[in-house]
This record gives sequence, C-alpha cells and structure tokens, in this order.
Amino acid sequence: MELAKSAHLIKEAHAPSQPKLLFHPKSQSGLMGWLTTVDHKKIGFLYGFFALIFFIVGGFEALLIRTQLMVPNNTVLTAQQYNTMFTMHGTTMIFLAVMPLSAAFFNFIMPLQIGARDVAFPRLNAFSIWTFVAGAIILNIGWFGPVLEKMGIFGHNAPDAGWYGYSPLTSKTFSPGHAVDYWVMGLQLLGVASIAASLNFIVTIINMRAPGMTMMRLPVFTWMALITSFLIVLSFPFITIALVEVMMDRNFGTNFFEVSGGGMPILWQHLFWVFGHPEVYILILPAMGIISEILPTFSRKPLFGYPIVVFSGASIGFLGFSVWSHHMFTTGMGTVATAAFALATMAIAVPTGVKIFNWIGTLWGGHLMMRTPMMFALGFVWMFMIGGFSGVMHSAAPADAQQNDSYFVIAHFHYVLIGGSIFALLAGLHYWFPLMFGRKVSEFWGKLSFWIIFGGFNVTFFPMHFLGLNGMPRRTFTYDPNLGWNAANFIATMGAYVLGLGMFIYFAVLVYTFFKGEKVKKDYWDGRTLEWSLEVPPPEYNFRVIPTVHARDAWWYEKHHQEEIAQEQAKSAAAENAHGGIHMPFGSIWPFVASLGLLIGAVGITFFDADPSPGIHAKLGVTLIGGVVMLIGIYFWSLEGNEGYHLHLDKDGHPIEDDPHAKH
Amino acid sequence: MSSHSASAAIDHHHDPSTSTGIPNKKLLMWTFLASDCMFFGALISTHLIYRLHPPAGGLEPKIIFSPELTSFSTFILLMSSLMMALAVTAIQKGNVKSCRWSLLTTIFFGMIFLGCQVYEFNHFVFEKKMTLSNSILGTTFYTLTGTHGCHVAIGVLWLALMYVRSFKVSVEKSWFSHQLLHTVTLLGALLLSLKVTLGLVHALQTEPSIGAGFGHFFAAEFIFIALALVAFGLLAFFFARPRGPVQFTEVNAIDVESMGLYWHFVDIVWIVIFTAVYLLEYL
Amino acid sequence: MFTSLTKFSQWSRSAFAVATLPLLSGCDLNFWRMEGHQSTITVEGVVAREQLQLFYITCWVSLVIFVLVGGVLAYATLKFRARSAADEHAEPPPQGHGNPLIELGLIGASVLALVVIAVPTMQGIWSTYDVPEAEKKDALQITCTGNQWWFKFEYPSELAPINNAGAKAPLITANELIIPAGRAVRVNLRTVDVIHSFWLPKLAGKVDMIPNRANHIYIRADHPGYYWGQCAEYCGDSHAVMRFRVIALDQKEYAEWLEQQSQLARTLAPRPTDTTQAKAQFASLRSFKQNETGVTDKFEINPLESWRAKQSPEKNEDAALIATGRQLFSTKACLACHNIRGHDAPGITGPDLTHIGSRTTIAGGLLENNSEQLRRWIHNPGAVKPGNKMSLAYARIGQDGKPIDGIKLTGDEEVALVAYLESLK
Amino acid sequence: MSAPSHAAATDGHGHDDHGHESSKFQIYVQIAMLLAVITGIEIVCVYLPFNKWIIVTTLVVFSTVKFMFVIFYFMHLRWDKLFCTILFFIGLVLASGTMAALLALFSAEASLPLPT
Ligand code: HEA
Ligand code: HEA
Ligand code: HEC
Ligand code: CUA
Ligand SMILES: [Cu+2]
Repeated sequence: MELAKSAHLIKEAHAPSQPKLLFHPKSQSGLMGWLTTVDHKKIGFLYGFFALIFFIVGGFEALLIRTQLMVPNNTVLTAQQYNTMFTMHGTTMIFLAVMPLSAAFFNFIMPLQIGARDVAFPRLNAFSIWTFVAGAIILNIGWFGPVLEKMGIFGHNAPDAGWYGYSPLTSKTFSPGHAVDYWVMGLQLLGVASIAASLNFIVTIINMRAPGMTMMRLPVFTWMALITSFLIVLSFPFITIALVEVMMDRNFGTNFFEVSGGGMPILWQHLFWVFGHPEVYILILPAMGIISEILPTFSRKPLFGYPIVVFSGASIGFLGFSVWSHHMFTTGMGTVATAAFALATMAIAVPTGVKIFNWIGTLWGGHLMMRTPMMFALGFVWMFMIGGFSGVMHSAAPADAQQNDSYFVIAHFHYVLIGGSIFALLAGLHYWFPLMFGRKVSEFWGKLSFWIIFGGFNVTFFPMHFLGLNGMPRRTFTYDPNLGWNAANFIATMGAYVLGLGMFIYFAVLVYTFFKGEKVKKDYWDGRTLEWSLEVPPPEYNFRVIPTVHARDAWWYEKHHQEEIAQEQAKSAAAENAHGGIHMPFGSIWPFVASLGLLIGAVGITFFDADPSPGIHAKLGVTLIGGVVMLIGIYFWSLEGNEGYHLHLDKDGHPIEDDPHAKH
Repeated sequence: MSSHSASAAIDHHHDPSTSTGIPNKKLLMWTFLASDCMFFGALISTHLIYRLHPPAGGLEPKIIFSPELTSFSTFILLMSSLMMALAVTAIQKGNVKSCRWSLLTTIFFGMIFLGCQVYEFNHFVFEKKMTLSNSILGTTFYTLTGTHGCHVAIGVLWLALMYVRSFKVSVEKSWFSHQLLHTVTLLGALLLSLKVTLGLVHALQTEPSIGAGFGHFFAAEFIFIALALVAFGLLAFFFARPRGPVQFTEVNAIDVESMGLYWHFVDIVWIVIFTAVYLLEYL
Repeated sequence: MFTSLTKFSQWSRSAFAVATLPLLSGCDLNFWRMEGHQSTITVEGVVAREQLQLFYITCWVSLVIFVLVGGVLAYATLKFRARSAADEHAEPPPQGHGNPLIELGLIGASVLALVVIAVPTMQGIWSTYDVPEAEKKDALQITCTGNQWWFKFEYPSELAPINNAGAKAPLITANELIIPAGRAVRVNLRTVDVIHSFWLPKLAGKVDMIPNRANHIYIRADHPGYYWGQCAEYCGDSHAVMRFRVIALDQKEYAEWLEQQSQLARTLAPRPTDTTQAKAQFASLRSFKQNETGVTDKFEINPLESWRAKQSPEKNEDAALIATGRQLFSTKACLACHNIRGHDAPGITGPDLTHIGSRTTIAGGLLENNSEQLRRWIHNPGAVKPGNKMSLAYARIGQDGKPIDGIKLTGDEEVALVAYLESLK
Repeated sequence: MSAPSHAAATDGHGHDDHGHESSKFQIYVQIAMLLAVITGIEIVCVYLPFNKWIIVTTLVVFSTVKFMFVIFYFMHLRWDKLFCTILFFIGLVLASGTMAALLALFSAEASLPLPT
C-alpha cells in the first residue's frame, strides 16, 4: 500500500460548484466544532452530557420532594411549589435524563457494534441533538418565570399539571398563565427530536451493517436500540397529536377537551397512554440491551438463548401497544375493556420473564468477574424483578383500584426506572467508559458508589410499598400525622439522601476519571462485540478497515481466529483504498440553525392566547422569524447535499498531514 | 421484477452500498410513513370518536359538506398521484424533461387541491357558520383536514424545490440566487393563480349573470391576473430556458422517488379521510 | 437479599428511632403492619375485601416466583464467581448458547403462574364493578360531585324542604357521607371541574370522577364505623387536602340522622335589633403554620363517638352571638356561595352549610370541626387550602389587575360567625 | 367490487401489450382510472337504499382497495423489497388496530358521555 508515501490528506468535495455561503466547517474543537459536528461519537457525548446534567436537576427536585415529605405537615415547599416539583421531576427524569442517556449510548456505541463509520444521516443526527436541547430549554423556561416577569416578558411558573397532564387540568380555565404551554411545546420539540433520531437509528441498523453482520448476529444492545427506535417512531405520534390538541384548545379556542363544547377529557388519557405505555418500554429496553452486553462479557460466555432474548424484546415492544388502559383501570371503562387490558398486561410478564431467565442462564457456568459494571447489572436483575412483580400486581385490575395513584405505584415504577433503567445506564457508563475515553474508573470507588446507591435506593423505595398499601396517595404535598405514614416517610427521605450521596460519589468519580483516570489499552474488559476491536478512544473514522463479521460475538471470534482475520482485513483495506479511502461527511451548521429556528418559533407559539391579547404582533413576529430561520436552515441543509471528503491513514491510523489547499 | 432503464449502471431497486439493498433515503421515508400512519391514526380516531358521540345540538355535517367539491378535489389529488408516479419513472429512465413536466403538473394539481380546501374552509366558516371553536365538529374537522392540508402544502413546497433543482446547471456562478428566484416565482405564480381562481368562482357565484360575473371578476382581480401572467411568462421564458448541462440526472431518481412516496402517502390519507369524514356522513 | 434488606431497615430503624423519637412520637414505627385509617389491608367493606384477597393472591404468586428465581440467581452468582485474579484469567468457560427445552418449560411455568392470577382477577372485575343484581332494588343511590377541592353529596331519594314555604329537593350535604351499614350503596360519581377520584380505602378502592362521564362505585360497609377518604387524582393546588369522611350507621341511627338533616337549619333567636351588640368571646387563634393541618388525636380514640357527640346542640349557646353571626353571614356575602336551608342563603358554589355543626370536619375533611379551626378557616381560607374559591372571595383581583376589597372580618365578627356555624346542628 | 376492476381492465386492454418500456406507464394510467372509477362508485353507493352496515362495509372495502392499489403500484411496493412492505405495514396495522380499539372503547356502553 502506498499509504505511507502519499504525503497529504486528500479532501475532495464531490460537488463541482459551491457558493461561498456553503462553507464546510473545519474546526473539530471549540464551540464551532461542537455546533457543527456530525460525528456520531461527539453527538453521543453531547446527549450524555446534557442527560447527566438533567439527571442531577431531576434528582435535586426529587430530594426537595423527599424533604417536604420527611415529616407530616412540613412546610419546606408550598403546595404549588411541590406540584411543580413532581411534575418537573417526572418529566425531566423521563424525557431529559433516561431517554437522552439511552440515545447517547445508541449514538456512541451502536454504530461501532455494527461496524459502521457513522449513522445513516449524520446531519439529521445533529438536528436531533439540537432540537432535544431546544425542547429541554422550553420545558425549563418556567423556572425563570419570576426573572422573566421582572424583565417585562411573560413569566409564570414551571409546569405543574403532573407528568401526564390530565385534561381538563391543563385547560386555560384551570391552568391560566403559560406554565402548561411550556410543558406542551417542550414535549412537542422533544418528540420531534426523538422521532428524527429514531428514524436515523432504524435506517442505520438496517442498512449500515458491516458485511456478514446479519440481523441475527447483531449485538443485543443494537437489537434493543432498533426495537426502542421503532417504539419511539410508532408511539410518539400519539402524544404529538394529543399535545397539538391541547395546544389548539389552549391557544386557539378549540373544544377537544373542553367539556362545555362537548369535549371528552377521557380522550386525552387514551391518547396519552397509547404513547405512555410504550414509552416506559422505551425507557427499559435499552437498559435490557446494556445488561445483555455486560452479563456475557463478565461471565466470559455468550448470551444464553440469544434468539429468544431478541424475540422477547420484540414481543415486549409489540405487546406494549396493547396495554395502555392499565393506567386507566379506575376510570370506569366497563368490565370487558378492563378485563381485556388486564389480561394483555399480564401477558407481558412472559417475555420479560424470558429475559430474566436467560440472564441467569448466561451466568450459569460462567467465570463471573465481579467488576463495577457487573455489580450494577446484577443489581438491575434483582431490582427490576421486584419492580416487575409489583407491575404484575397492578395488572390485577380490582387490586389496582386500591393501588392506583398511591405510593405503591410510585414504588413500582421507581423500582423499574431506577432499579431498572438507571442501574443499567450507570452500569453502561462504567462499562463503556474505557472505550469512550480510554480511561478506567477505579474499582474501589465504583463498587463503593454501587453499594451506597443500592442500599439508599432500597431504603428509599421499599417502604413506599407499605405507604401505598397503607393508603398514602401520591402527588400530595402534605399529610396528617395520624395516618401511620410518619416513620416510613422519614425512612424514605433518609434513604433518598443516602441515594443522593451515592450518586454524588458515582459522578464525582466519573468526572475525576474523565480528567485524571488511569489510561488503558484497547479491549479493557476482554469484550465480545465489535466496539472493543477499536483503539481507545475511537478515532473519528471508527474502523480503519470495515470489518467482515463471521459470528455473533464478532470480536470474540476475531480474537480467536487472528490469522484468518488479518488476511481478510488486508484484502478489504486494499479494496477500500482503491475506492478512494475512508469517506467522511463534512460538518454542517445548518441542522443547528434549523433547530434554533424551531426553538424560536416554538417560543412564539407558546405565548399565544385563545383571544388575541396585547402583544399578539410580537408573538406572531417571533413565530414567523422562527419559521423563517428554520426554513433557511433546511434550505441550505438540502442544498449543500451530503458531500464529504476522503481520509487516508498512515500506519498507526493517524490521518496524514493536512493539505491546506484542499479545502473548499 | 425491476423496470429496465436505458442505462444498466443504475439499478433503482438495489443499492449495493447498503446492507439490504434498499437505499437509505427510501428506507427512511418508509419508516417515516409508518410513523405518519400513527399520526393520522390518532387524528382520525379523535374525529370519529366525536362523530360517534356528538354533543346534543351540535352541527350536522350533512348540511355543511358539499360532496361535489370534495369529489372533485379527491379526483384531482388522485391525478396528481398519477403524475407523481410518472415523474418517478421518467427520471429513472433519465428523462429529465418529461420528469419536469410531470412534476409541474403534480404541483399544479396539488395547488388546485389546496385551493379547493381554502375555498371549502372559507365557505364553511362564513356561509355555514362552522368555526374552529363553535363546535366539536369544527374542531376535529378543521384540525384533521388542516393537518392533511399542511402535509399537502409541505409536499408542494418540496416538489417546487425539486422542480427548480432539476434546472441546476453544472457550471454557473450565480445558481444560488437564480434558484431562489426561480422557487419564489414558481410559488408566486401558483399562489396568484389560486387567488385569481378563487376570485372567479366567487364572482360567478355572487353576480346575477355570467357576463356580470366576468365583468366584476376582471375589474376586481385585474392586478392579480397581470401579475400571474408575468410570473408565468418569467417561468416559461426565462427560468426554463436551457443554459447548459444540468446536474439533475438518473442519480437523483432516489430523491424524486422518496418525495413521491411522501406524496402518494398524502394521497392515501385523503382516500381514508374522504371515506371516513365525508362519505360516511351521508348514510 | 431479603435478609440484607431487613437487616438494613432494622439497622436504620433503630438509628432513626434514637435520633428522632420526638418526631415520630413512637406511634407508627411498625409501619409494615399497615393499620392506618386509610389502610387497604385492614378492610371493613365487601368490595375492599375482595380487592384485598386478590392482592394477596398476586402477592403470594410473586413472592414464590421471586424466591425461586432469586434463589437460582443467588446460587449462580455465588457458585460461579471468579475467586481470584488467576481465576479471572483462566481459560474462558464453555461457550454454550442456550437450551430451548428449559426456556419453553419456564415460559410454560410463567403462563401457569399468570393463570393463577388471571382467573380471580376476572372474577373480581365483574363482582366489584357494580351493586350485585340481587341487591340493586334495595341499594341506596347517592350522587357525589367533586369540586376543587371538596365533595358534595346528594341523596336523590331523600327529599328535604328547602325553605319555609315547604318546597322540597333532594337532601344535600358536603364532605361527610353518611350511609347505612350493611346495605349496598351505589355512589354516582360526577365532577363540576377537573378530574377527581373517590378513594375510600377501607371500604371500596377508588373510581375516578371524570367530566362528561357517568361513573359509579359500589360500597358496602360491614358494620357501623368512621372511615377516611381521599381524592386520589391530582386535581390542582390543593389536591393533597381534598379529603372526605364516610360514616356508616346502623339502620335506626341512620334513619334518625336522615330525619334530623331533613329539617331546616336551626333558628335559635329572633333577629336582634340593629343596636344590640352581642358580647364577643374570643376564640383563640394560635398561629398556624402555612399548610399545617388540624386533625387531632380525638379521632384516634373513638371517631364514631366523636361524631355522635356532634349531633346534638351544645348546652349553653349564646343566642345573641349566634344571631349576630347569622346576620353577618348575609352582610359578608357568605350566602352568595353557601346554602343554609331555611336561612335564605341560596349559594351553590361552596358546600351546603345547613347542618355544618353536626359534621366532624370542615374544609373537605382537612380540619377538625371546632371553634378554633372554624375560625382559622374563615379567617384566611387561602392559608389552609391554597387557591380555593373561598379564598378568592377574600382577596379578589379586579379587571385592572388591582386587588379589590374582598371579605374582611374583624375578630369579633369571626367569633360570631363561628358561633353561628357551630349552632347549625 | 368486481364491476369496477372489470371496467378498468377492459378499458385499458387494447394498449396492454406494448413493449416493456412503456408498460409501467400503462399500468399507472389504468390504475389511476380505476381509482377514479371506484371513487365514483363510492359516491353513488352512499345514496343507495341498502342497509347501513352493508354500505359501510362496502365503503371500507373500496377504500382499502384504493389504498392497496396506491401503495403497491404508485408507491411500487410490488416491485420493491418485501422489507419495505413489512416496514410500512407495522405502522399501518398498529395504527388501524389502535384506532379500532379506541373506537370500540368509546362505543362501549360504560363509556358513553353524560347525556346533556
Ligand atoms: C421502565 C419502566 C417500566 C416498566 C418496565 C414497567 C413494567 C410493567 N408495568 Fe409499569 N409503570 C411504569 C413504568 C414501567 N412499568 C410507570 C412509570 C408507571 C406509572 C406512570 C404514572 O402513573 O405516573 C407504571 C404504572 C403501571 C401500572 C398502572 C398502575 C396504576 O397507576 O394504577 C400498571 C398496571 O398494570 C403497570 C404494570 C406493569 C407491568 C405488568 C409491567 C411488566 O412489564 C413487568 C414484567 C416483569 C416481571 C413480571 C418480572 C420478571 C418476570 C419473571 C421473573 C417471570 C415470571 C413472572 C410471573 C409469571 C409473574 N405499570
Ligand atoms: C427515570 C425516572 C425517575 C428517576 C430516576 C427518579 C428518581 C427519584 N425519584 Fe421519582 N418520579 C418519576 C421518575 C423518576 N424518579 C416519575 C415519572 C414520577 C411521577 C411524577 C408525577 O407524578 O407526575 C416520580 C415521582 C416521585 C415521587 C412522588 C411524588 C409525588 O407523587 O408526590 C417521589 C417521592 O419520593 C420521587 C422520588 C425520587 C427519588 C428520591 C429519586 C432518586 O432516585 C433521585 C436520585 C438522584 C439524585 C439524588 C441525583 C443527585 C446527584 C448528585 C447530587 C450528583 C452531583 C454530582 C456531581 C456534581 C458530579 N419521585
Ligand atoms: C366565593 C365563594 C365563597 C364565599 C363568598 C364564601 N365561601 Fe365558604 N366556602 C367556599 C368554598 C368553595 C368552600 C369549600 C372549600 C374547600 O373545602 O375546598 C367553602 C367552605 C366553607 C366552610 C367549610 C365547609 C365544609 O363543610 O367543609 C365554611 C365553614 C365556610 N366556607 C364559611 C364561609 C363563611 C363564614 C363565609 C363568609 C365570611 C364564606 N364561607 C364565604 C366558597 C365561598
Ligand atoms: Cu380532587 Cu385530587
Ligand atoms: Cu404501563
């Protein structure tokens, strides 16, 4: 190969003519580098960064909730503040913490697992992250209400209608001001971002697999990414429409949920939960994917019953669309409907159980290495099981008539959400940290944080089962001292502080490691899937040569068939070089511009009122400006086309020196 | 079963660079359409649920809807779908000229459909007194058909951009401003002719005789007629004149094709809406 | 797993107990006994009992599976753990891929376990849905309407006079529902504003009150008793303090109660002439903290007896003071919102106060009904229940955004009003 | 249902055996005609004095047929990889299933809105 001899990096555009406007951003670092990046790893990092920030915000809100409930008749928060707190806590944790954290892993890890150099639509990917940020901003504007009010702009609080915002509480009559509008528009943008990202993942997983990577060889994490993406693409439209309807009611005077006009508020519940239930599987399936990667790696043996695990994931996803009314057992649906949804809900326990059994099967006969990720993974299996069982208890509809809207439900979903999703995501962070940043987290501190989190978590949420059965309703800012709830609440609060401490240690250690941690070589855990075949941290082009896949655990196979693979890679490298080298997409600012336009426009619409109020021109103006900015972004985005440049590497995998004249 | 294009180099049903052979853009579009099914599923459900349980004293759609107009616009949309399909086959064979014509017709039909909808909304609001907020029927009807209309409008915009793009020449400095002007003129011409048509219909309906109607029409719409003519003139004799080899070739078939998928989908949604929203009311 | 958990909670329990004895006042440390007033475990109604039995079935099935699966998991974890660094770097174990037979067996077992849950679930759905056919004829119909943030109860079958002319309408009360024990009651659930939920843990679970929908719940109390209820669907600022009470009485007592409620409001004294100023005794108004509720231990000992005690008038009522209170009730515009049958107060926005003196609680089951709490309530209802409609009458906002003078009461006036309200037995 | 397809089939029969090149064009035009004809029949159907359920069923069948023709021919699912069809049908089936379930839920007696 003449790689070493060719003395420059050849960057060639495929477009014959380009106007000056369509510059190709070159900076890889600095603000501009981040704003224009289309690299899936950087975008994944951004998702993770924002998700962790919002996890801390949501956790802070949770601690305030717990502080208020520590003793009866507590007065740390007012009723209104408390309501804001749990609404924002739920919304933040679900949409701004767990979902983007999963998206971070999808972005960073999934392309590496299938042997791809990028996602199918890199700029769409950039659009997703920035639209996500825009949605997060709108959702949280309300906190600055008092400040905004002083500045003469509309103020009002953060949203306070609960995370599932049941109408008619969200109507203008019962929620005047704009708090609910922030919630509506914020979720709307988050939906756009999620759908765009998921479309991208679906196409990537289906179409960008390395040669030989058949669907039944995909790593389970990638499979779960695919199923999750389908769930997002298919369930978010329902909440989008539901939110549009609320927005129309609030801002344009329609009657969707307006009782005086013949509207039926119950319709909102159906539309919301048609989305809402698949949503909880959107939160758990990526977690299950991560667990299905970690357990085999640390047992040093393949996943037990791979096809069945994959299939059960798909059936969980599919069944997830047929159970939504189990959140509405107390709405008086009638006997037949209740029975049908109760049965469908129970049915989900079967494919979920299959996963648990297969995980245990994976451990059986292995060499279990008890590292931090493994601890979290085992914690996941235990805790998720408990949460799943309380889920099955809910599915017995008459019994749920007592549990619904009580702390029993709170206990159920925190066991599946923290014990499930969060544990798995924390496991994933530890697991892939050496890959992502080339540094390893200290085992001692990792395990310590695990035990504190594990203990704190159980102390917080196990008593909540008893609270719920003892009649404590959720979403209550205060309670009487004579109901037998004092001790359990106090213990739960203490547990929450311990949990917070554990989280603090966990993240402090992560931050420390990011800057100062011990450097490691590639394949730190003796991994099984393709991402471990890369140098750490992975170079911008990921794979020096696109690998050819021969088995399910592709990297494990490679490690055990080294000569054969070396020959094959040399061949592929030659072929690829003949095609001009590694194709890389140009960075682009236009996705960011389009998202910015969306943000501006959404802010404009947020402040609309049913009756044209003063300031309507300003609002219309802002909306229009936003629309124009977005159109400009999309227009240039489509004009610049999906061009890129070719990269040539030296022996060590470094891009060969840049030729300044090759710029466009 | 692939259709055989003149050049064997591009196989429009197989893209060797992807794992499945399905081009990325096509896969993206189909997935999006699956998602869009859910969008319209939610909207149509809302509408039908409220039609099944109308509040007492609500409006009666039978006396509001006009089957003639809707049948006409349904027919137009069907025909636009045909033209779209033809545009795709044309570009797959590398026939840019024929593709352009088909695209233009599609745009034109799309605009007629939109015009009918504007007219319909106008009519319902001012003559039949059904507004967005005075009844649950108005609420769900306008939201559902309006969302569909937005889909059509986005489609028209996309088509227009694609049409203009098909003129993008390989070597020229000012192509960007040229393109922008071209797009604006095209959309302007269409909007103007829409305005003129609506004016004509209105005049013919309100004036006692045909002659008076035309008289009134010319007097009232003179400026718009003139502007429309100018715009069409520009389109035909300035923007569409050949200026060298264009970049738009068979390679772009996939772009036209995925746009076509979108357009056809908007058409099938209308097929459902036509039956579920309009026809069923007449039983 | 469980042992470590209980150890943990035992440990934490003792630690906390030492640290916080005064806070907990030692009353509910055994929180897993779940014997509170809103317990779903110690039930006293037909429907709740069925729900509880179903809960126990699900609980036992889950527990058994948890122990089995958890046992295997724990065993595998301990058995196959790498014991040393050398162990970790040994040859990898056999790379087995799965065993379809085991999987099918486990799937079959799970399905079986689910059938055990599903069958009683189906039975429960039908049997708890409505009053059983056989009892339908005899069942008492009541309409309960949710309001932000109180409950209104109507007895469609019990007509009561609404004015001195003798016109009659269904009996209306608020926040305390009196039912006959042992008899089936069908409560029709309605709402005038947002969604609420009628939750009566010890008797019947919950059903939501949803605008534009006709829901109902079936209740049957085993024996006379005093029960705590709570709105269980988030309904705005004061959702947490939207509570109610249900008092089940035996047939005779129930009939007496009905008889008493059907009377017009008590009139104690002739209207005083304008010059007579009643002597105001000052009820204490200790400073309550914001959000603080007011239920006292009185209800712990024998709530039903406390309720009975409320039914007959106090010994030494101050007729003049009460008459002043009655007058204030109209001059201070209370009657715009409240109904007092026979006293010319037509309002329907707030709870019916005709016999408020006979209730054990006020403000939606939040405060005990005594002079101190009554006075606290009418002194500043917004501080007790943030955002409630009555508080809006105290500090109204005019169209120009500036506050208009709402209701203002002096201490004397408050005392008179309290005396009047307490006299309404 | 058979009537319209017959009409269209005979309508376009004369031109059917052209070369492969223009056959797609023919198919497209024929289908467009067919769709137009079905639409016409649908409109007539509504006014026929039959039992309501028969007509509703007929209408549903007709629009499904139109739907299928458009996606399989205009959107050339017929000529594309099966995978595209599956992909789209996931959405289609879920959407129609959810819609049917919602309509059923709201038609159940227990769910009727309060009489006003
Ligand atoms: C990660 C998210 C997640 C997950 C995975 C689940 C999983 C499940 N959930 Fe949960 N759920 C939520 C998040 C989640 N849930 C949230 C957020 C809410 C509240 C929303 C709100 O109101 O705010 C909620 C509420 C909720 C309700 C409504 C309660 C109410 O408000 O009245 C119900 C009712 O049926 C329910 C059921 C279930 C069931 C049956 C499962 C099943 O999937 C669980 C299956 C798992 C197991 C059963 C364990 C392992 C299995 C075996 C070892 C096999 C053998 C077992 C048996 C045969 C039983 N959930
Ligand atoms: C994924 C979702 C998720 C997660 C992770 C959590 C996490 C927690 N949640 Fe909850 N919760 C919900 C989803 C979630 N929650 C939802 C959906 C609701 C319903 C809302 C509604 O009713 O509308 C709810 C409601 C809810 C309630 C009920 C409120 C009510 O009904 O009145 C409570 C009460 O205890 C609670 C508590 C907690 C606690 C203590 C945590 C803890 O686990 C939080 C732990 C995390 C921290 C404490 C972060 C601290 C981190 C640091 C301090 C690190 C700093 C580091 C560096 C600087 C490096 N949550
Ligand atoms: C704007 C209407 C309004 C006015 C005026 C009003 N109230 Fe009220 N009142 C209410 C409402 C609403 C409630 C129920 C509040 C709740 O419990 O959430 C209530 C509750 C009460 C209660 C408790 C009733 C119960 O059974 O729980 C009392 C006592 C009361 N008001 C007395 C008064 C007095 C005395 C005045 C005049 C000084 C007055 N109200 C003026 C609306 C009003
Ligand atoms: Cu009423 Cu909560
Ligand atoms: Cu659910």
